[in-house]
Amino acid sequence: MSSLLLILLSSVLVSYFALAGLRGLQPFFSEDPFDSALGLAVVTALNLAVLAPLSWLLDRFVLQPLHLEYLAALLLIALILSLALFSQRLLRRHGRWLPGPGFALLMSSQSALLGVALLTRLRSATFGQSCMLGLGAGASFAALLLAFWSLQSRLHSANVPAPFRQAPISLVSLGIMALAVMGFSGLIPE
Amino acid sequence: MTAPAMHGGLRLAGNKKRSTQSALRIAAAPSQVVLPLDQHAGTAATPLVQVGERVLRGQPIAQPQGEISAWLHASIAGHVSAIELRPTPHRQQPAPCIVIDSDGSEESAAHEPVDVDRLDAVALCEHIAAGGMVGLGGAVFPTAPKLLLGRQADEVHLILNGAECEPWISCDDMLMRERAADILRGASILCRALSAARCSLVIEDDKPEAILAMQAAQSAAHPNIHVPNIDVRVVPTIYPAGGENQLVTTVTGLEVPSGGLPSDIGAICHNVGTAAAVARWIDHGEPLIRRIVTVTGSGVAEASNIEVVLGTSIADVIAQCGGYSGRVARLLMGGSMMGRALASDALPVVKASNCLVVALPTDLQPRGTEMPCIRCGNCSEACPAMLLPQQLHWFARAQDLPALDLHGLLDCIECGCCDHVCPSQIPLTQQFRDAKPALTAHRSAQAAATLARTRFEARDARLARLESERQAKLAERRKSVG
Amino acid sequence: MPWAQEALERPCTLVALDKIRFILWGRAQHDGQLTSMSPQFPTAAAPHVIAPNSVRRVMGLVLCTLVPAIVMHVIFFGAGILVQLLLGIATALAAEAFALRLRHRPLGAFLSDGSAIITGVLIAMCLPPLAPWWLIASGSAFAILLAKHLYGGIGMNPFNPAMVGYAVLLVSFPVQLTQWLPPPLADLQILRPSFSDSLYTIFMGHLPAHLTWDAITSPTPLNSLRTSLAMGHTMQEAQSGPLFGVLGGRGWEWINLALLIGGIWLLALRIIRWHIPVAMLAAMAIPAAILHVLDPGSYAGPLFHLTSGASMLGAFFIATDPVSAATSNRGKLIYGAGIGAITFVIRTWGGYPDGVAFAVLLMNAAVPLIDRYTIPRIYGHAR
Amino acid sequence: MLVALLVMAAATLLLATALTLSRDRTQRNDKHGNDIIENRYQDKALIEQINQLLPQTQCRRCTFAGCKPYATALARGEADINQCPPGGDHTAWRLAQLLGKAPKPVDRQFGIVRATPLVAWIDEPACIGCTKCILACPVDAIVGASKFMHTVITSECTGCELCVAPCPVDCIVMRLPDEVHLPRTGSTVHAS
Repeated sequence: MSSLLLILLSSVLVSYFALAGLRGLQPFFSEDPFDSALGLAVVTALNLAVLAPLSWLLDRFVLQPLHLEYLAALLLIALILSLALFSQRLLRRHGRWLPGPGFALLMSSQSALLGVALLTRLRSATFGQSCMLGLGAGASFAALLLAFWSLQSRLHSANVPAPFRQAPISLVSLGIMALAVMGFSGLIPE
Repeated sequence: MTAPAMHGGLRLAGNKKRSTQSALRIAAAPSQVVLPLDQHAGTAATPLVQVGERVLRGQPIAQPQGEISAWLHASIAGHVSAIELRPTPHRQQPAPCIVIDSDGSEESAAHEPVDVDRLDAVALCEHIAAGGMVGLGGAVFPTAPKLLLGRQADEVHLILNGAECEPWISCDDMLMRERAADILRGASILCRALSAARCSLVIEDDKPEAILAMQAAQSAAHPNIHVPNIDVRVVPTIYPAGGENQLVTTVTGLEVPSGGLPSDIGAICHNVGTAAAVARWIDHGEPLIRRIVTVTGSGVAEASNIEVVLGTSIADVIAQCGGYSGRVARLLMGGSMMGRALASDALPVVKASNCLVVALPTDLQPRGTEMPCIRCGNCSEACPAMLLPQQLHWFARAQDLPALDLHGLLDCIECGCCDHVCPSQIPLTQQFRDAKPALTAHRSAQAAATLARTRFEARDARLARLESERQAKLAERRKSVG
Repeated sequence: MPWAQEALERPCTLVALDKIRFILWGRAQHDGQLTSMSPQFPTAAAPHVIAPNSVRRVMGLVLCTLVPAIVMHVIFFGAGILVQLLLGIATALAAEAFALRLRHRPLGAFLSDGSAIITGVLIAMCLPPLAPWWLIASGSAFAILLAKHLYGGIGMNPFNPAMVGYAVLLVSFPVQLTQWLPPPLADLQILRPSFSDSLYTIFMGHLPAHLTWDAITSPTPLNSLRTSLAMGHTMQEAQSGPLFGVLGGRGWEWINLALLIGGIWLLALRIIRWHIPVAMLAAMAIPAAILHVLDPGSYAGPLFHLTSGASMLGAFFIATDPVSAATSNRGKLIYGAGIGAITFVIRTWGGYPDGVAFAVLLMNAAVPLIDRYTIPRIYGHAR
Repeated sequence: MLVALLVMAAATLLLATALTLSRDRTQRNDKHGNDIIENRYQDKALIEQINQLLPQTQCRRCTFAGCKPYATALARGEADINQCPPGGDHTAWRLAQLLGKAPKPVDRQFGIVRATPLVAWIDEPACIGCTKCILACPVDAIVGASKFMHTVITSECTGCELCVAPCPVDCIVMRLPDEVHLPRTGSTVHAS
């Protein structure tokens, strides 16, 4: 449980730096940075919720009958990429958030990281469990990302000593969050 | 008689005993008065007199300019010796003032008493305006525009404010004790001007004498004064129960909408002092040229309430109350929560001067060193506007205007409760006062941009339509020719 | 002249330079004497009277309300806690002074505000009384330097410093943190180290020669419960041991009751509000009660949860730390309930015997988000 | 082996479809025959978002025909974020946030604007009623008719100054909004 959460936290860190730091590669066009973070959280959570049952179905009904389990990671990545691109198209047409130049890149790397982390757990799960796993991972990611984002924006007006502003203090905060997440170790046998 | 509880607020030491021990005094007429042209809320009045001109007591010397403004009258008879910028107690910057030197005569301008029953309500409002009436509770909003605004509501509830919640101030208490009949008469006139359906008088429960006096006056009222059925409400002594919005909520149970006025929900608040002044103007033809001022604080020899001619210098008023006794730590106009610290006593008494506190160091609790906010939440518990001052403080530090707007900075009534309870001794009220103009400017810039945008787009559409119509006409002609 | 400057700076415009405000009546009055009047009385912004309250007073009262619990601690677990308290306070103050020096802040005002002392005290109260000196020293130094001063000192830290310090110790030195003494009861045949033995142990880092850890320590009730449940015992069997009292663990139940009294005292002093403790304790007790009713054999009852471990310390003294807690009343309820629920989950199914520290840190991280979504209705705004 | 290849081919096909669909661009020719690529959906919403940030002065200092045209140019990458003097550095910063560009201050080449905005004011006795300013005003804030005196609706004037230059008798000046009701004074200066 805590190792999964730690992986989620690491991808929160990646998202945070993509949202806050990378010029020209931002995932959304939005003037309110919290709105971008919200968009990323919601879209990633939805993607994961779709991805987990889809890859379970793929695994159970295509790969296992054909004894092609070794292709699982590769197919997962193809699936993730196409999901990311589909969601980009959907958002462009109807979305509340406008995907920016970095959207597809971030979304696919994000989902790949999380999807591979889920993959081993999906093998031993039932279909219902795989849905729950996807939903749970997505929701935890969204909650962690939004919490981390709000935490960081609250620090804008804190008297953080100059050498620790921006990235260093983000890493410290993330470290403390990781410490807190350690409390969940042993909750679900790994 | 039970009132719905106000959110937050503080139980403060009233410090009102000392000034209410002696009867109301009348100050001697001064030899010179300084009358600021902008001593009411809204636009400053325009002078009607020239330097050197002789004016009579009660003669109008400046007329209102714009919608929200008020008349100004000479408070003594004499010669206009100057019209110039002078320091005033109610503004940071020097304000234009008319200075009148007394010639010793008691000559008054003739203002005929008016028969209220023969005037219709709007004419009555206009007549009240001509008396230079403004709210005497301290906010000095011109009375007549407020009455006209109130008339737009369907059913008007007149609320007379005798709560006087701020520490030290006791001028309304004294007025209710000594001139209850005037207040009732004024209330009946205001009710008529407003066509009010109901009238309530709110008094805090730390003024039992005033409550008794008002109730006695009501039962002993002269039959030919149409005293409306005033419902006297006794409310617990919690600062700021006398704030306009808090008062309306206490009486009606409704909240004044954000950015709106009490008249939006059919309530009109007037101070008891205003009611008494209106009665004197209507029945005796005396415009607003004097007011009761509470002179108190440990630094004055004889604390008392004293009726002062407007424009008298504060030094003169304090001298008539026995002068200073001790080293003055602060001279306040108003109470200790919202009052203004004056740098000098060479300033005139204005319509807003309800109280002068001559504070010795023992009267003040000095602010300690400011510590960072620990978000203890005392402030949000005390805030009568239900704000989160700790969050506002954080966003004001970060100069985050959208967040300040979201957290309701403009709903802050600057009552000072958050400052009072803050363990970190942060000057929150001052910080909010400083941040408000930036937010207002931000808001109005946004409104202006929206307006300009719609007009630009309308114009663009119109030009495009004209162009296409022109093209269509040309094409038609081409067709008919060819 | 500033306005002439403006005219020059605007290449494409015509500027009206009306200085008309001052010449309305034909006479410009720019009397310098009037504007720059030397003040006769000192002035200040309203309000002029503020309540005699200070951060120091608040922190001092919190320390006072901890005294009953410390007394109980001494009664049941010996005087080791006093040494730990002194060590905790000393290192916290030293770390605070060091950080303030580095950041060029005034030492006096910030050292005497009492917040560093509270951090040291809270960590000391979480540690076993015989824990070696470097444990508490590193814990409180870590708390002050990393969790407090990296974020800008008092008032700025999003995480509760004491819990950061404690969680670091818990993750890094799990063994040392389980070496608790048993309560001094006649039916427990366990040696009690004397005060000098305690001092020796704390400062040397190991026991004096005549004592062994096995002879003097016993697991905490929460710990013993989880081990015996893991061994397949039922709740009744697990709780029949000598460690367990009427409500929770012997000794522990008294400390928790003393903390409850301290907490009610804090409530009466209006230093904390009821929302966080009530929400936290309810979120812990309600699921415990439901599961206990459904399956009394494998789940401990709500009273056991409330009187064990750091429940009361967490509810009244740690979660209520205003700097790192949620702001609005609704937010406080959510925040408290989150801590209670996570603590319950970790205690019941997780790998650590107690989860208050982790729960507090997780909810600390969520506070800005909670605050964002729980802004209370403002006067005059639609419901 | 063959099956594995087939599965991978299917995956590739899926990916290719997604890529094609996600391009969402239409290619067509403009009236001069040049290729223009426009990204319809993205453009419309992005232009709207950019336009929200602009001060709507419509002053053309940015060298475009108004705020919306500037927003369009920004969305297509044909203009830089530092061309709006009335919006100032703050607007430039917000545009940088929105578009993911490095923030920079407004370029002084595009003009300098004072912090307190001015409004146009017509010295009515001098006005000859030529309507040139009415045509120039981008927000229809000047009222009047041919041969009749014109006047500025102060509350709707954005201070764009576009009406100042066309006036043949130089009777329009820029003033502080709270001074427009005052008569013309001798201190009014015409800067070139």
